[in-house]
Amino acid sequence: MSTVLIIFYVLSAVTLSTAFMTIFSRNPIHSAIYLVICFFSIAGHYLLFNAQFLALVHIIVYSGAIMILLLFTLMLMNLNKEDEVHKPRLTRLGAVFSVLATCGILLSIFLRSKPIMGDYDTTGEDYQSIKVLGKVLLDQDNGFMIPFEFVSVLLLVAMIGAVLLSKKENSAK
Amino acid sequence: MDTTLALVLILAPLFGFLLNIFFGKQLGKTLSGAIGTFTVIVSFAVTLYFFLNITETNQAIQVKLFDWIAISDFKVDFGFLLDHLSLLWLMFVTGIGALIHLYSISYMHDDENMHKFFAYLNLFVFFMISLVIGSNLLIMFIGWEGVGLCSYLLIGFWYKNQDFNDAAKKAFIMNRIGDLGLLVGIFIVGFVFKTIDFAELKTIVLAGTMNNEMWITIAAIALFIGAAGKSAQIPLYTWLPDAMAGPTPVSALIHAATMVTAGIFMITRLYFLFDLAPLVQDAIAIIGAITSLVAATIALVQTDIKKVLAYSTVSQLGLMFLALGMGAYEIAVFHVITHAFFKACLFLGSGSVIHALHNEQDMRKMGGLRKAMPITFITMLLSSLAISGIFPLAGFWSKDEILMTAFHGNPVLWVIGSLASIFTAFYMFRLMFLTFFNDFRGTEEQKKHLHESPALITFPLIVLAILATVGGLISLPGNSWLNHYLAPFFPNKEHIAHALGQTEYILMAIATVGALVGIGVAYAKYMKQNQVPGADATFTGISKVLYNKYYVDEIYDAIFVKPINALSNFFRDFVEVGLSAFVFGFGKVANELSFQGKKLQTGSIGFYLFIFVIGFCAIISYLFIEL
Amino acid sequence: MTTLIAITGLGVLCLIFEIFNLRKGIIPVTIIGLLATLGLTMSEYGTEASYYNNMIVVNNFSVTFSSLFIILTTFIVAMSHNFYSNHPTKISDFIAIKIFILAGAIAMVSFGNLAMYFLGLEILSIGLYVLAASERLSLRSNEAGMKYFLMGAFASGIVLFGICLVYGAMGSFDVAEIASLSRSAELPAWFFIGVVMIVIGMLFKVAAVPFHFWAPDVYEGSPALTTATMSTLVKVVAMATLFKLLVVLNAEMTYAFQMVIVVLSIASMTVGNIMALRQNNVKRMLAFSGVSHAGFMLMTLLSLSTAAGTLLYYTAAYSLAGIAAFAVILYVCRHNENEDIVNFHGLGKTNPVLAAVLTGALLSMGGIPIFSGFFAKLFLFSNTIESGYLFLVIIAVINSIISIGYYFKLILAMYGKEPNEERTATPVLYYAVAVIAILLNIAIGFFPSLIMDLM
Amino acid sequence: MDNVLNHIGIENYIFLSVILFCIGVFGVLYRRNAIIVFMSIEIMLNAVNLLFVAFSTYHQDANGQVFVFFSMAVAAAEVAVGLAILVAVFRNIGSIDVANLKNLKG
Amino acid sequence: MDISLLLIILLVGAIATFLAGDKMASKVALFFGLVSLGCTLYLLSLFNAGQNLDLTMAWITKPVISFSLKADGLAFAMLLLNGILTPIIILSSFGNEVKNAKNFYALILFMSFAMAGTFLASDGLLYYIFWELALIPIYFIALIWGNGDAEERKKAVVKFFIYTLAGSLFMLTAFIYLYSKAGSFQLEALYNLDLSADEQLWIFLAFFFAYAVKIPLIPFHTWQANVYQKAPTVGTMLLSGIMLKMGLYSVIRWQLPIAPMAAKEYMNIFIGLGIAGVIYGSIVALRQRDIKKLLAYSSLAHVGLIAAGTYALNLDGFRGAVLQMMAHGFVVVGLFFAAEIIYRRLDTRIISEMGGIRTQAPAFASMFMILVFASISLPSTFNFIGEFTVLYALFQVDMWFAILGGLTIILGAYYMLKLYQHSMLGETNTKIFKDVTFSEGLVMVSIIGVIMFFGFYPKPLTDLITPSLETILLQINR
Repeated sequence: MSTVLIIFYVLSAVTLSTAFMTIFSRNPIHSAIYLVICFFSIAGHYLLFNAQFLALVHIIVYSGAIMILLLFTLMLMNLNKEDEVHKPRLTRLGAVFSVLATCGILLSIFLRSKPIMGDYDTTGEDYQSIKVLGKVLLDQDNGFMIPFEFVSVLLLVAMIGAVLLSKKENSAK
Repeated sequence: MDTTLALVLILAPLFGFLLNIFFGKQLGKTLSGAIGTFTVIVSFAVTLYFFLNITETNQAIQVKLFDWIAISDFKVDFGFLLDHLSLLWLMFVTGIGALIHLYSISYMHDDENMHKFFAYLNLFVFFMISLVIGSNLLIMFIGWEGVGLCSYLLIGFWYKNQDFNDAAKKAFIMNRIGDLGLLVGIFIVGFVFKTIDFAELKTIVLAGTMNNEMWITIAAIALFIGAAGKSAQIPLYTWLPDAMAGPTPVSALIHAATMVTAGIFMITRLYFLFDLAPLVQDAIAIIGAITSLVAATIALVQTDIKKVLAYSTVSQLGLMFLALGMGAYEIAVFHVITHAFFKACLFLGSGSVIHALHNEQDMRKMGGLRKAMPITFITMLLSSLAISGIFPLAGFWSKDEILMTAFHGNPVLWVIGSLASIFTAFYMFRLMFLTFFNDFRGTEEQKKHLHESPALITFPLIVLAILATVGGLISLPGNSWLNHYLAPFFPNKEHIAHALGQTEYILMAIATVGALVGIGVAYAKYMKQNQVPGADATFTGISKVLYNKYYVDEIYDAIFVKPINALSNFFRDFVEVGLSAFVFGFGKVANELSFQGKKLQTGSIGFYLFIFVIGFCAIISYLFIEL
Repeated sequence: MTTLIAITGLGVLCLIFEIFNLRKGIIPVTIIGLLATLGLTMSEYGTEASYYNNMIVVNNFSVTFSSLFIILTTFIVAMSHNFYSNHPTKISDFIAIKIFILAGAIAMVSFGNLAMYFLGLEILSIGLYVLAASERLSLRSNEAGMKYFLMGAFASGIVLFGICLVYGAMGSFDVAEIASLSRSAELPAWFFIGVVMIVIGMLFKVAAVPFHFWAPDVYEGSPALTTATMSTLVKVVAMATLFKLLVVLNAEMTYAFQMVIVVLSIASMTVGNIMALRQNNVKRMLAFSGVSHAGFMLMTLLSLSTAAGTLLYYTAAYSLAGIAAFAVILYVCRHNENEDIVNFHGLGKTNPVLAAVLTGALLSMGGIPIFSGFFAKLFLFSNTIESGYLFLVIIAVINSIISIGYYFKLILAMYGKEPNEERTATPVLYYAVAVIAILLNIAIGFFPSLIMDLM
Repeated sequence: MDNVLNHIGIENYIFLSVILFCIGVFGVLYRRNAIIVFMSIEIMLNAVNLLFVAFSTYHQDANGQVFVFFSMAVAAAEVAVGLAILVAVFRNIGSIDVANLKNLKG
Repeated sequence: MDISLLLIILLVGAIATFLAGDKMASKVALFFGLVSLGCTLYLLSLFNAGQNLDLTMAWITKPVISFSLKADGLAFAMLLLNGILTPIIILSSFGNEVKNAKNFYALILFMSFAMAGTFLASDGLLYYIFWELALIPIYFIALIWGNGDAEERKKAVVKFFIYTLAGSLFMLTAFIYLYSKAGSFQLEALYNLDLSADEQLWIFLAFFFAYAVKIPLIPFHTWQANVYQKAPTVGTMLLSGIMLKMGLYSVIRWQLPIAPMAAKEYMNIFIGLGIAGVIYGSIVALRQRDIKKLLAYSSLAHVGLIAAGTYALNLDGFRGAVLQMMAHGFVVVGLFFAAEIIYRRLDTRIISEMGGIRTQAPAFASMFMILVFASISLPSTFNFIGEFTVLYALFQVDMWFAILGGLTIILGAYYMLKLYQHSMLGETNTKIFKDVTFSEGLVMVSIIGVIMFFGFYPKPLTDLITPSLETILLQINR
């Protein structure tokens, strides 16, 4: 039981429990906080993989941007606990069973597809430091330059959309 | 030369028909009547020419115009065959036809569409001629159905009265049933012998190479059904009495002299087929005998003058079929000719009586016309004597020949035939006494107008009466001109001359005595005791059954007409509705499914995602879980 | 490659026009730009090239489908002039989003790398979430937007999971490498699960049966022009991408997988047709008709090697008919809120030309001859029979009979009923788009080899 | 330095991410509050990102991680647009309960 | 110079009438009808002179579909029927005013174009396209210009359309299946394609379902009575006069030669079905109250007999069927036109409300009588030739078929005379019934003329169709 394995188990336990608590907590604020903890645990996993840059970006983007946005919207609509009403019992049961079924099926498939044991080849030189990532991300003829540019289009569309949906109909022609 | 003449022969009446139909109104009554009669006289003249020609040359003339229908097995061409039989038939068809045309000029004078009447009469003569001189079975079939059409038009001539129309429709449909039989007969003949041309057919059958026993019998049965339909024999005779709804000249021409003889003409024309089917011949004989007896019994109690004559025609036709059944074709033809003479005369006579009494047909309202209408009385008396078979007159010779052959063939039939003849004598003289003797039972107003019919009516009566008396000479038992004339037509039959042996004389005596007995009883009943049949309701027992024609019409109605109508109603209301509902059913099922389906689309996002996940599970598990 | 750049540039240009307050010129410039790009794409026909580390692969498949998408977008942009006439300030945003959706679509059709595919898919989806919810004040549009967003996000999650598994099994996103490795013996099971997950994500986008529940509600809720985009452009893009994925990833079509496709196709056809029978909202009816056409198009997946041309023809016929139909629907329902069949009563008398166009479009969708719909179904059926699925064709035939039922319900309403209100003058653009679209449809009908020989 | 997976093994990561993914799916189905549903979608996407990184180290190359960047960008864009729609819905209906978005049906 | 000239004329005619505006539409339509008739006769003369008028043009390459037309004797007979009837039908509609006439007449010409195309097409798929095209105009004619209450009419017309289309779609599947076997839709290719017995059976049944709905044969006829009653008279004439013959023509041209073994094996069943149709149609026609429904069921009976003739698979059967098709086409158009004349004057279609027309309009009554007697195939009318040949063909198969088939002349006489009696004879009707106008008379006289002429001299027709029927028969017995 190497120390790495122990860290893995601790981190995954934290992740799973916080994820579960986000769903089950009554108060949306509590679930938001649980979610933040979950994100941190996932960042921990990245660190375990020695992907430092990725972990940091993950924390900035998710806990920094997305959670703030969610919390902001929560505050905007000042939701609180008591108006939280549950779905009728039947659908909740249905949801539980269906999800358990999917999870069971996927796990059994992966269990049965005996993965290649044996040791994992190590390339030696680091492949995930910022320098290498930068090169892979932005290299024109053997990297992901075009998707990178394309993401800009995606974000542009998201911005226009968000503005379009929330801008008041001003009378100025 | 012969083709043009033959064309003139057949097209003259057609030309008369077209002229009358299109320009009848402008031509005026007498002129259209004259044209009508003239065209028939032209045909008669041409027939006479051909008749005289054939008596010398003994050479049948075959004319081919063009080929008509293309059938794989046999060739059907449009042509005419003028041989002994057809010319003989033409003689009395056009002859009596001309007389009746003459008669109807004055008879129909006060009818406003008289031109139409003559048009249809001419059309009838045209189709009758084509029936008689057709060179193959199909041309005969044209004539066959054509005369059926004309009888429909003429029976329903006064079309305002619906039951006349019903009678016409009934006649046409009954004929059509017969025509189906004839059609099937034609198919069999064409199929077996690969030709339907009479001349070729005769040579092939007599050569006996292609004869197939079973098929010939079925053909004979089918052809007989056709003949029975047209000549009103037992199963299909009820239309003839109803056909009296038409004007009297129509009844005289069509339902006494010409059309009803078509059946006998056809059987005689195809005698070689029937000779090969002895079973069918016996059946014909039996049916003929029964028909004559049944019709005679019904005629005993009828009160309508034309109905009596109609049933007498059916009875006489029965006798002719009896003769055909016995294989004595010449005798049947002889009786056809004599019957044509005296029956036409009787019908025309009754017509002139009806004309005089302003369309009164019920004998109970007549009587004592002897003095008022002497010529009609004498001519009808002569014809009645002829039909009863009294010695010098035509009826005696032809009927006795039939009874003689019946006696030699099958004595039972002879008994039935004689009985029918006795009844004939009785009802004919019952008719005579009721109409012409004792005192007048009509209304005063009719009494005042009682007068003898004009010359145009009496002249044909006189001619026919003379023919009825003299007619018997053409085939005396000893030397029969008729048999001699027809001999070339029956090549394979040796010419049997009736030996006037001892039995023949006895038979003649018995027949004459029977006739006298019939007349005597009638004399006693209607002359001496001056009995008059009561109103319809007063009939009881057997006479009620007879008066209602053994309820045959009602039986037919119950067996055929009612079930078909019921079936039609059933089809229309249930099967049609059911079938379309079934087809619509598919549409409804789809609609219903769609209606239920709409409930599935609940609109809640949770449900959609739930189905999404279920679908996802199903696909993944199907693909990757090997149980 | 140039088309993608040109389209993105055009989108940005659109926004710039907004800045300089030249709103009048936006639509004409965009249409000209699109037509120019169309010319550009057509010129690339016949060449086989891959750009930028195999990110964009240009071949006949991508060129023909891209040009089809450009044509469809030009029609949609042309129609948006009248549609958005009542809120002019936002015209540039709408046009820009539509252009970027087109860019996403082109990326999805000509991807060489799964990254490009995923990004294209996301741009398309997010653009549509926005368009679906674009009428802020109408409750129906909000609901439609929300539903589409939730289902869409969920489906993107599954697609992402699929791509991750494919990457896990293959070690690279490049499609060429995946194709070469995919048939090797010892490949982990994840690859095929990944492919199936991607296919399921795309089935959602195409609205095949188990995943079609969103389509009717979103089609009915969102504004008519967005429904037009969704039912013509997006469905066609999704189908083309699904086809390309299965071809490119070279996944081995096991018997079980073909059975799944057959079952899904039958289910989609039948449910789509049956449900459409009783709809009286025209958009909802067309949604279900779209579901049934998705069922038909799934049949092309059974003969991947030969059915590319048939798919192109079918998608062209279906989308052009859809555009023509929506042009008329936009015109008829521009004032009143709901798009019930009642509004179409007596259109045959009040506006015979548009009525004829809509009849033509419906007949084409129904598969009646001289309209290209008939040939589309014909080629589809002959392909399917050649690949041995005769019973599937018989079921498809029964379904096209049912489909006639509801297409004719609308035609009956137009010609059979009396008009309930007189019609004002028809805006020229709707008129032009409808007529051009139906003429194109009939032209393809008369000369099918124009399209069929392209592939 | 050796590959960290030698100790942990790729299957564990697969199981972890599958379970996390299923929790996300469960969240989407189970809760009616739109915000919570958004959060569960985020969980699903994170599960996939985790697996990406795991596979990236498994294959010892950076492609996986680059893809995670794109995935994060997509998630951000999605949340932005999602919340914009949510705000619009909230303004109209006054509640963000997913269940009462029900009047488009039939 | 090839057969497509006729199609072009009809299409140009349809477009010209559409553009000619409401007033002139009927005259332009009549003009083009007559031109197309002239062109048919001219092409016929060329054909008789031995010139080959076939046309083959490549159209679609991917599945090999070629625009190929073949004109042989059989096709020319049908073109003659189409050519003569179209102007007659157009002329017959001059009496009643038609709203937006240009569409109406354009649709008529377009339908005539599509039907001519069906008769000529020798490429399976082109044939199928023309087959469907002919369906659309009649749908609109019946829908927009029909009579009776709109809801009822709509239901009947939609049912007719979907029913016919359902049948023809199965035919399409059969064609595609054949294509996958033969590699082309060409008639010759499909002819000499040797299929296994049960393959032939399936194809035969697929074709049968399409043609049984179109002809119509017994269980598939429910659409006929309603559509005939609801459609305008012109529509009914087009439907009964020419469209039924598309089904029958296709049985001879397509169904039998492609699947001869199945045809031979189940011959008795199909002949039985045809004859059942004859008897069923006649009996139902007996108690019909509406004159157009009565005529619909009577044409169901006649057509049943024709179908029995075709399925008898011998030369007489084919020849009789084709002759009877033409004869029935003329007679039924005449009878429906007579019903229209009565409707124009007495404004009713219920037979019991008519009566006594003969006294007021003797000319019309006699013309109607000739048509009535022609429809029950009185000898020396065109129908008799056809019926005699068909019954003889049935006789060659089995005597009882001929006898049962023969029942039609009895039952036919019964209901037709019943119709004639209740509508024409009896007491005069209260309403005035003025006699036939010139254009109406012209139509009736021309129909009667054709019936009488071919009744006496059918030789030119039989010579025209016999060679092509023999080749088809050779094909069947290969």
